[in-house]
Amino acid sequence: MKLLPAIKVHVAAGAVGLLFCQPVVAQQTVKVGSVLSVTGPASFLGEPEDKTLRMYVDKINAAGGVAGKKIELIVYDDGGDANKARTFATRLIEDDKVVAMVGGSTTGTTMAMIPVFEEAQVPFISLGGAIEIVDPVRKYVFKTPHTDKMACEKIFENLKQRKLTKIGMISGTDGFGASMRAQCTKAAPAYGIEIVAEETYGPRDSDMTAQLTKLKGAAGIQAVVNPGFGQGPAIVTRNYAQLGMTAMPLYQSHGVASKSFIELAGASAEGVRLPAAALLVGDKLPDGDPQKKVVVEYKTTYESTAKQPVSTFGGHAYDGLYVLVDAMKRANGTDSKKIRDEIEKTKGFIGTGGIVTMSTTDHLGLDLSAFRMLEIKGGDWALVQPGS
Amino acid sequence: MPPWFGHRYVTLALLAVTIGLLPLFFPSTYYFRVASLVWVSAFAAIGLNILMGQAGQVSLGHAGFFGVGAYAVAIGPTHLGIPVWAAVLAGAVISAGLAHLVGRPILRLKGHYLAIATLGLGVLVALVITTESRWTGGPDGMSVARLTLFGWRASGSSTWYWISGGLLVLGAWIALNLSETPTGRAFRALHDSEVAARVVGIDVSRFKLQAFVIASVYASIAGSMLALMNGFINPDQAGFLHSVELVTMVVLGGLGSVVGSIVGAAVLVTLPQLLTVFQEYEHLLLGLIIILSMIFMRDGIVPTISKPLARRSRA
Amino acid sequence: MTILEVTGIGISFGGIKAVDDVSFSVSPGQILSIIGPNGAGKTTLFNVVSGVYEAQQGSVVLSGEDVTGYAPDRLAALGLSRTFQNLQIFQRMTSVENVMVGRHLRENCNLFADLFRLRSVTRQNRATREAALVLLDDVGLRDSADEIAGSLSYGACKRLEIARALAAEPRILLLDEPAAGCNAVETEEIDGLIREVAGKGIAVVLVEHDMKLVMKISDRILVLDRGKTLVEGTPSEVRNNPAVLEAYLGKRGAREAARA
Amino acid sequence: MPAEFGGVGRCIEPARIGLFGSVAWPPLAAKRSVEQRMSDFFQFLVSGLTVGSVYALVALGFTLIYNASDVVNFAQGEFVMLGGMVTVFASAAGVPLPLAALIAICIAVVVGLLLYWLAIEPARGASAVTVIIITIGASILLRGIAQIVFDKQFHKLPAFTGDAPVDLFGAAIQPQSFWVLGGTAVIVTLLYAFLELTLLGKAVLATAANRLAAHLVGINTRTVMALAFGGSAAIGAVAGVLITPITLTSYDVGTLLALKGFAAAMLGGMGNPLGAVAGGILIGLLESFGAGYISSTYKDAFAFIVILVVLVALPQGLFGRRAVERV
Repeated sequence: MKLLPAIKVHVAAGAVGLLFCQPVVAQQTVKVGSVLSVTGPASFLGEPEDKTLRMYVDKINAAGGVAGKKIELIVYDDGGDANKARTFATRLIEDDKVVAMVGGSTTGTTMAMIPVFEEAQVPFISLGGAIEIVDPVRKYVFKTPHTDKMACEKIFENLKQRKLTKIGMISGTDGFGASMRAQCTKAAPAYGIEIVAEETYGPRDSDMTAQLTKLKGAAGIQAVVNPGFGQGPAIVTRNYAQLGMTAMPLYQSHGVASKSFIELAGASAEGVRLPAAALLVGDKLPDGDPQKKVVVEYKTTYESTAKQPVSTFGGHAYDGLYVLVDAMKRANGTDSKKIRDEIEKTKGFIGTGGIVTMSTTDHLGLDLSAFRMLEIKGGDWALVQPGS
Repeated sequence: MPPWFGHRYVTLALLAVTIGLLPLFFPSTYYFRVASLVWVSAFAAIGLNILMGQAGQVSLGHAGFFGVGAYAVAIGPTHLGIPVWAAVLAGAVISAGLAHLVGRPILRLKGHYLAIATLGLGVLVALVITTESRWTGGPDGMSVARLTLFGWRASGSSTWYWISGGLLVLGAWIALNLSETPTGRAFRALHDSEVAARVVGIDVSRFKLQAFVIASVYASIAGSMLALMNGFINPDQAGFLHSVELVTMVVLGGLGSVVGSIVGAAVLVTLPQLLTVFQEYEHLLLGLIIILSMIFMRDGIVPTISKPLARRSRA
Repeated sequence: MTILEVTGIGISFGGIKAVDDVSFSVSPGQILSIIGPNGAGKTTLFNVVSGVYEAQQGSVVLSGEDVTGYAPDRLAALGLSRTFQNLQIFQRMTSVENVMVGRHLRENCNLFADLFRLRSVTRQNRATREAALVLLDDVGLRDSADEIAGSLSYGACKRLEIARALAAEPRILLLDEPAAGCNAVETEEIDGLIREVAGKGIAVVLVEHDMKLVMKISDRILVLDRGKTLVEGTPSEVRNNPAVLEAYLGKRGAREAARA
Repeated sequence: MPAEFGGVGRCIEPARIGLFGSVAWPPLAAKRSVEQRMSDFFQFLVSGLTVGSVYALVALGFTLIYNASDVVNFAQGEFVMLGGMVTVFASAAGVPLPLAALIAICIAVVVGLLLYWLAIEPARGASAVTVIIITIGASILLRGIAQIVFDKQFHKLPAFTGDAPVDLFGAAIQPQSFWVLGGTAVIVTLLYAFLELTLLGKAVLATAANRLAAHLVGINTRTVMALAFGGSAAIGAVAGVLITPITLTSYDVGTLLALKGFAAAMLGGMGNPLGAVAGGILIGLLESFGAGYISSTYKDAFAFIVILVVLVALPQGLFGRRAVERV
């Protein structure tokens, strides 16, 4: 019997050595965790988020950290697999003992991780898109990206202004596409929009001419909306032009809000509209715009450090990190519960995604004004003047 | 007493002891989580190994049954209000039914043709799960009600460690039982020579079907367990890549070896946890490890290691 | 009374008639040998009779029941058992397990009993194993009972197949070159074994190249050539048939036959 | 096919997505003129042929390797990825497109040979499933390397001859589609000529028919296998170069292509090059006509349902050799 504890300690040490190649934790650090889809089908989300978090945590630490402590950032890559994400979430809570988490690239991984953080009572600022993350409100779960519901509303608002009521919808069958499709179908009636025809495409499909041909033939369609992210929308846009449908306005979603979409879709992207954060048009914002300073600063930092065009996805990570850091400052400590309360009190925070004011009933804190309706002109983003 | 009698219970005892003592070495409940994942995957792998290792029939669509089980416990309580334990059974029954229905025609196929047919089956199941979002929550998945038995609510990593661990012992016991019985011998016989098996009176298609159904039930139950453990499920678990992962577990651990399936599962579940510290080199290393271990342990980890031991014991 | 009646069997592959209008019959306890040069269609005939191939013409009648086109396992259930010319043993199983599989039809095989390895199953296992060991003893493989069959010598595998075939307690036994690859002693043993089997009232159909053996133990002999029946008769008739002697046994074979 | 839809009542009700609600019924094509339906048909046809050609090329790669070595190479899709990605990055580095493509093909061939020498050859004699797992490991490895050497973004290539769509019976066709179709035709013809007319080709066929016999008559089967891996790597890479201007590419496009290519090869009958091509085209057409006339949501289902049905009817695939078991 006296033997057992000895073995235990011994082997446990071995196990630790084996499983933990993490650096020895210095005193006076506060651990912030993150689980991102740095690889896999959603890597175009996870990669910029990963880069952003790392570069800004370094910045913050260089400036002396938060509340007198340096931030130790722990990032795990779930490869887009919800089950893996769930395990890494447990690892962050149980092993790394993080005080808070900024991450969850997709709605799928986020939903899988929520129970872990709710049970552990650790604040979790998600970077996932769907509204179901914060509706119903969960005590410890927040998010920074605009919801797909808002995207639909922003698009419909613009359609209404253009007196277009009958639309066709072509959505990806991935999480993002399916979720936004559902939201749009729900929101449409309120704006007097009628979805005349619907098509879908798989996340990896390489040719959507068949679906678009059907939409082309559908009776009385005045515009087409494409909820989707990844390379799908780029191909849709190319095929759209190929089939000579450009007379009908094409609306993309905030899921393609990065320069690479314009590059991929090329000339076909001309005239495509989409709702997106101010970040994409930072330099075009009027100087009076409160967001201008923040977004220009982030854009330059990101593009100079990461050597790739800025995307709103990385911006969400930036917002999440700073919402958390501000909350930590106000909480002036590293107690998860206190931090959570302070995050909920976030007021007038100016991020790349908009001006965030959270409440007990709103764990997102953005309204439609956070979205700008953009149009692609001459291979670049342009603000659409309201009412046009 | 016949010689094999001993082996079976020695193996089981070792397994039980391992499961029982392992927690002593866990620094945190995170290890319970990882271990539970191993047990659940191992459970599915053991079932698949009955089909692949004993009966010699490949299935590249087994995650489909895994998904059926998982979504049974997700949909049953949520949409139909049936108790969770009943949903687990329902999932198993549905999987068995599906396997029986589809197995009859496709198990006539041989080798790669069977592989693609089962693969197709898996893809179809995954596609339905992804698409019928009104029931399944679509690609983002849906949350799963907690398992409650007589008012007791199963939650927390350690609880699930014991549930999945106990289940694994049961699954291993049945698999070990099988191999030395008329049914098990029939499986192994048709694996070695179908024509000879038929000539000694074995109804080959019937036994292939039995193996397929057994394996599907194992997968289904494993799926249910994972869904309940996570309190959440999404279509990835029913997808092609998960099917490939299961097959890899079986082959890596060793075809026909129950212990092998457990080892294979342990390797494939823990590797990503270990390799994650290597950042973007993770996948490179994973691929490399799989290739090398299959080249140098072509019969699988456990058979390759145990063979010399066995020889020594015989001498 | 005959137990196996084969009439007008014909099958062809890619236009070539492998077996063409062949008929024969055997009665319990009788030993019928089928001989002929390589490619005469002996094995193909076996494959048709045992249901491995489906006959294109003709019929197979087993103790009064027309079993033409039956699957091998159904034929086995009706008491027909066989061995293979090029081995079909269960490589990864032990010798004794091979023979135990042979008892498949004699065991009751209930999936659920097996899954939980009920007492009845263990008891039956023990019984089957004993029976199998006896058969292994008969073919002289008792010592290698627990060796992996894949590691046995060719001759041993041949005898293992016979043991497996006998394990099913057949009423007709088809042996495809049982003595191939066996030394004189082993051949003697097989000779004795076959007589013993026939003595139990089992009908034996034998394909064999060892003329000495054939002439010694056969009640009747069927000579095939290019898929067609050439002669059928008692050993002495066949032995004294010059055509057969010259053409199909060759001079050496003839001498052997004469001496036998 | 569209004719049946004619005369069906008008359709304004929104299409629902789902197993039973998945079809916009009555179909959207209902009120369309014959001309429109013809043009739709050609649109679907060309789209199906284009995508199908790529599946066909991947399936051809599977077949070539399978014939020479009995190996089912699940890393086949990665060759396509290499073809696309290397071309993208080479041309981004200022290399003219044709040269970039050539470099890509050469690199793919080298990778193919390395795959054979370092991973397949050492495992000679291992069971088929063991080797399959090795190739799966190889595809994970190649993807892992690609995401480091290249990046995880999507990339495009300029179409060889402009983007201005060509009008074919009212259908708007990307010029690149003709490149894909033509390229596939050329590759198939070249492969056929190689196998039938050259001594080396005959050696490949002989090895496919019976490796031992081929070895005994003095064919160096190892060379043949290496040739097969190099060859199918080249075919895959060409496919990648041809299709990238249409479909875009990224480090992980391989997985799905391998899946579809494998399905195509099996549908056509494993080991039969023409079967592989037929299977690939067929799956491409099934997907596009399925999406066009029935339901885009379940279009991937049609391909696999057809595969299941075909295999149940013809266990050796459409053009597979029927083998009599010799016992």
